[in-house]
Amino acid sequence: MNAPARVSYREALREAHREALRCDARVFLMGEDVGRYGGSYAVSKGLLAEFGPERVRDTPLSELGFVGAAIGAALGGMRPIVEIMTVNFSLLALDQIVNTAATLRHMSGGQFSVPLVVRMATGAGRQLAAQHSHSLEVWYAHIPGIKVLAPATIEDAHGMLALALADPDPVVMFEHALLYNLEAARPSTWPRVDIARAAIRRPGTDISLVCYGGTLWKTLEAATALSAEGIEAEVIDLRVLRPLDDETLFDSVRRTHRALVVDEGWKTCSLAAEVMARLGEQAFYDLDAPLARVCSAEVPIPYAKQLEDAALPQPATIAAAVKRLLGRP
Amino acid sequence: MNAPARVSYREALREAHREALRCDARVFLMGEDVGRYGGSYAVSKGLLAEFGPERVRDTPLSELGFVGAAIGAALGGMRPIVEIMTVNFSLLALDQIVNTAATLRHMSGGQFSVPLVVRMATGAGRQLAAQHSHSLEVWYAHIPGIKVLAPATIEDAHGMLALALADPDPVVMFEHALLYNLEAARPSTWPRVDIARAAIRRPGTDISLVCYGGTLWKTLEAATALSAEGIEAEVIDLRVLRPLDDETLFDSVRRTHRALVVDEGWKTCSLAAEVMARLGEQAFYDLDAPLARVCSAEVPIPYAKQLEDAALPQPATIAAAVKRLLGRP
Amino acid sequence: MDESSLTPVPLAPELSLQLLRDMVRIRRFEEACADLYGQGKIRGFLHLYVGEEAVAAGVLHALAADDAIVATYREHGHALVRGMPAGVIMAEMFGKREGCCRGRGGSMHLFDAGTRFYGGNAIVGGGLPLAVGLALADKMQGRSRVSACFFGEGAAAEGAFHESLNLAALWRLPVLFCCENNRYAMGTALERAHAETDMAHKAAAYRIGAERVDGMDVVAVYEAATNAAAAVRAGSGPRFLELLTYRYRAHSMFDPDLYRDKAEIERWKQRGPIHNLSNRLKAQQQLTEEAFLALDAQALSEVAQAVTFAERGTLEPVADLLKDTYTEPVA
Amino acid sequence: MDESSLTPVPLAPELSLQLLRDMVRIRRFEEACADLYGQGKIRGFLHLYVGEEAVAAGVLHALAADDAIVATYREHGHALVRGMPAGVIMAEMFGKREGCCRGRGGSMHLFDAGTRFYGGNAIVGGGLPLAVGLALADKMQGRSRVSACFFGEGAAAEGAFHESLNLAALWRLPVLFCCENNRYAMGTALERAHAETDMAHKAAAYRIGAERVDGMDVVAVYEAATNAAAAVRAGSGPRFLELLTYRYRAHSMFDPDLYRDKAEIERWKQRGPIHNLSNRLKAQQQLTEEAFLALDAQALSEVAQAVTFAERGTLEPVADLLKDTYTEPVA
Ligand SMILES: Cc1ncc(C[n+]2csc(CCOP(=O)(O)OP(=O)(O)O)c2C)c(N)n1
Ligand SMILES: Cc1ncc(C[n+]2csc(CCOP(=O)(O)OP(=O)(O)O)c2C)c(N)n1
Ligand SMILES: [Mg+2]
Ligand SMILES: [Mg+2]
Repeated sequence: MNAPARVSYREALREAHREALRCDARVFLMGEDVGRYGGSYAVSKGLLAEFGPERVRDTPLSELGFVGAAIGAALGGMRPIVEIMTVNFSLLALDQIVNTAATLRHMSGGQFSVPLVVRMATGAGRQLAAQHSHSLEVWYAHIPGIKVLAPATIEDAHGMLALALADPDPVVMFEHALLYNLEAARPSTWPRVDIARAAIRRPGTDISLVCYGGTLWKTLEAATALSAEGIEAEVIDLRVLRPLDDETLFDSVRRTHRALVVDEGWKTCSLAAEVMARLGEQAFYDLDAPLARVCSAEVPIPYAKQLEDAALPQPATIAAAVKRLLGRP
Repeated sequence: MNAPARVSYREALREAHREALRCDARVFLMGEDVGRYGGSYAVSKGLLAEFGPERVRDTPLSELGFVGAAIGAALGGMRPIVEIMTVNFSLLALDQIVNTAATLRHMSGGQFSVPLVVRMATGAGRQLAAQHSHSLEVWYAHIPGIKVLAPATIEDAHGMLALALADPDPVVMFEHALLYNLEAARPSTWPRVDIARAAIRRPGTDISLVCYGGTLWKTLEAATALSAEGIEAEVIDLRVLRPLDDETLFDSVRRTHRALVVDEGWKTCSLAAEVMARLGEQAFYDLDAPLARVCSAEVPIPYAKQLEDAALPQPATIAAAVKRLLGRP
Repeated sequence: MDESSLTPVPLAPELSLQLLRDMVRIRRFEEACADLYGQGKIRGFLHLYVGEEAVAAGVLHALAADDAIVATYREHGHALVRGMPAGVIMAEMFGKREGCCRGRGGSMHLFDAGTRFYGGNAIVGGGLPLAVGLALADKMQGRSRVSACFFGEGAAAEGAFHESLNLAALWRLPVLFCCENNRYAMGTALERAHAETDMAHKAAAYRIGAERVDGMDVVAVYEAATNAAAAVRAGSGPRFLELLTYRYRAHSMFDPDLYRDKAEIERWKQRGPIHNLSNRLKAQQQLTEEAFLALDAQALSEVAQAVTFAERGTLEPVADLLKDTYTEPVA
Repeated sequence: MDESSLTPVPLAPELSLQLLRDMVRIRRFEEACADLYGQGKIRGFLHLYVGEEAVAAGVLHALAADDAIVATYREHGHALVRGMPAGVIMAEMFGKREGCCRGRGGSMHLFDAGTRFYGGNAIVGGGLPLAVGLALADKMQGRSRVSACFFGEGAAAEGAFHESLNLAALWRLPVLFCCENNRYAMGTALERAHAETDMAHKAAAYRIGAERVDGMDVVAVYEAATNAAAAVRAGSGPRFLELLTYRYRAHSMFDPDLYRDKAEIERWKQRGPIHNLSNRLKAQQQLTEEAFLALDAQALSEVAQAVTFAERGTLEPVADLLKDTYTEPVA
């Protein structure tokens, strides 16, 4: 076996696509520049050569149209994966996702399911400014009828695609743009991924840090720094943003009695708010301190690096917020 | 003076439009069927005759196009009011609202403001089913760069339009479809509306009930019922959904020590969650009981009456939730 | 109706009668709906198809049983002709669990897996991409089925129209686009919505073969749809039909209908699709007045039975509210 | 370049030189950007206009100072020709507060109130409705100004294109639509994006007068734009120009450019807009090699000064992060 010793998040995703395309003739990938260009983040590089232009299908610039067409194709017995380049552009397709994909099964009294997978890049950090840097996971997590995944690790990136495809209902998968280059040793076999559960990425006793997607690594970095100061933070990666796994969350807080949520979305009406709300309504008596969050500043993400950095959650701001919460100088 | 003794929410809005059109030549109203048809909810009835087809402008079915055009017109010195028939259809225009209207001032380093007012109907309760009954206020409240109003009373409906027009930035105004027929005695003069503050619609001491838009009246009804059982609930109408008025909220909870949020949006990632998050992070030590909320069931709103009723917050469910929270049978 | 319009009907008598019967069924069904709305039995939005019957009848009879249909919120007629039982449709509008969607959809959201009837869509233009995708699935899976998509001339202003026609043409997909041009989108007249009011010309901008058809003449509709469907089925890509028609009633039950001339409505009524066909069949001795009355009585009785069925229906229990938000896992 | 293409330039020598100068300025500016990106001085997405200079130069010289410009993320050239100082543009890309947007926008979001330059838009197709609205404002306020909107052929597949052209034509608004057809949208060739590849034909579907123009010939562009702008200004509604052009470089700095033939790129380079004009001017004795070199040196020095200006710029303080999210209330 001479597979390379290391594997990136991007490659893991690509392998997952390749496996899905090989195993199930109904699966196809469609989106802007997924074929000849190889995907705007190069996820699908090489797949056109292997699977041909029918199954790795370049689309015109028509987000509403091709997402709607994917819904139709799903109704027609296919298993489409649609790639939308960036969550910002998905706004053009929201009508089809929310008003059709998410409602169709219910409206039809259970007659039609929509087995659609929508993948998109999300997040900031590459100085792409206000029209390419949003994190709108929270919007999607608000919508009944769809499920929302946010793979933050290489294993999850690989494993979640197949699970999304196996789901009879629409699944939206968010890939933080900064994760594509994440690299690690290649596992000898890919682990089974359990999307019923949030993952405890670091056990701890003093506080529960809840995060997902692009903020996982920043949060782990903060936790490591805090550990050097004697604070042991538990880091929970939500992984699935809808439905949320309350159990893992509540169980952690029952042990730590404190929680802080890290979320790259803008603060007001963030996913962080939902986590806090659940804790406030269902784990209130376990809490020894106010709830807290570190989110993005409420501003369209600016281009200049110092401003962009300041707008986003950072390990240092996370660590500082934890210390404030624990009353530590 | 022989103005009719009573006035409806719809008429109050219409008068506000008429005043704005009369006082400022830059103001115009544009949207599907605002002219000859008189508006899908009849708000603009009669305005075409008075102001002509240039200023009461029927548009083709092109939500993205005419909202974008309104942004351009605002940049060009006009003061457009755009009516979108229903929040569901606004998904087609979200790209322009979020990626352009909300970002333009910041992206341009402060060179261009977008004085745009977008009005739309929201909410369920008329058996219009899954594609006409959403409440997506929370999505808009998430976006920096815009402001979000939710007039729940006739006075607010009248007063907020002028304030929205006076604002140099984009303002989105949500009108709950069940409120249009709301009627009351006509005030001798229209009061000045203060959108810096949430409104305490009913003072109380035992619990703070936070609501907005269409849930105000249900919440007041619940409060009245509770009062008969000796529970005095304070009812806070948020009125402005972005920016939220924390002061009024925190001040109320400092007195009542309990809060329940009523929100017609779906529960997960609702505006209610944001209110709870703020209380959990900034009023934690004032709270004597878990936070709570009554929201819509997480299901595309169904057509059948008994199902729709069951999906939405109702006075009885609100009252029951309050009693549960207070430990009252 | 002047004599000159009594052109012979070149169809098999059996088929002609079926077209007539279906138009009458729609008419009677829609009239009943209007009544029942007045009685509060049907709620929400209700959009009637009275005047436009020739379109659904003509197109749907030109299609095969395994073709797919995507319609709009004005779709009772399409559902009926397609073969959904009137009772099941009516029960849906009564909000009963015996309805096609167990009361979850209502008038605007009729669905039927059995006849490949994919709605019922209350987002104007929302069905177009869906039809493109259904056709894409057929093409990728090597089936020669047609996906027929109905939409109004108002919908043709939406971006979804543009993107869908381009996709279908670019990928040569088996879609039959059926533009029901009834001259109004709610209160907005065609001329106030489109710089180019000829829909067939619009289709040409995507290199889609298009035809303008008299949508008040069910025979013309049937023939045009038969030809177009055959071409689509043969794999030559999408086709576009502009069906010139008119709605006799208001847009919905909330519409006071003040934006158009009563005389205009009367003019169009002179060209009523049911009269049009029945007079021609009578002229060529394929229909007697008695036969027409019998057929009408049959339609009335079908509708009456549908109402009874709906009345007797039960309500979906509130405990099942959340059902079918997601597909239940197979045990 | 063959002799036959040395057709005389029918413009005033002064103007010809200005067109040439602006094309060279763009070329030199863009080359510097590519370098600076390699050095990490410019970040984010960077889209260069090399090869397409004749379009911006030709169109913008045909416009008046109070006309409005709406461009795309590939808009440095438009900004430069429009009169924004090179230093201010460069400083923006360096993320400096001396930049036109104080570093908030970067390469894709250049704005300038002074020259009515409304972006810089990184949503493909996003600028089209904006231009329609700017024109609507002019029309409603009785001003005879033109709003010129640039967008790629890829953008023409978006619903926004359809809705915008229809609105502009329906309301007879003074919009000049300028489709920069460079044959690719990222890696997607024209033929794989559009069923109808003739953009001028697309415009006809909205009854908008359209013209296909050789976008490598700045004179042709200038003349077509002058005529079109005059018609627009005269109140006859929108006009549409399809400018046939080509980008010599990759779509963005991330693009390995593997989807097109090197020979194709070379073929288009033979038709380079700068050579095209400079050779013709030389042939008719309006330009000497020395004059051209001097003009090029001037452009290089302008760019060098712009870089120095940008380098010396300061950073917006982090404390001002939230500034301009909302308009500050007037005191
Ligand atoms: C996206 C969207 N915008 C607006 C509406 C409201 N609306 C419902 S039907 C209608 C008119 C549609 O006209 P047309 O497409 O011609 O179909 P018709 O009703 O004439 O059959 C409008 C504006 C809607 N349902 N969806
Ligand atoms: C709505 C949207 N979809 C996708 C993208 C990503 N994207 C940026 S530029 C581009 C190609 C656009 O091509 P074209 O319109 O021809 O302009 P060109 O780049 O050739 O000048 C794409 C796909 C985007 N920015 N916005
Ligand atoms: Mg119509
Ligand atoms: Mg291009």
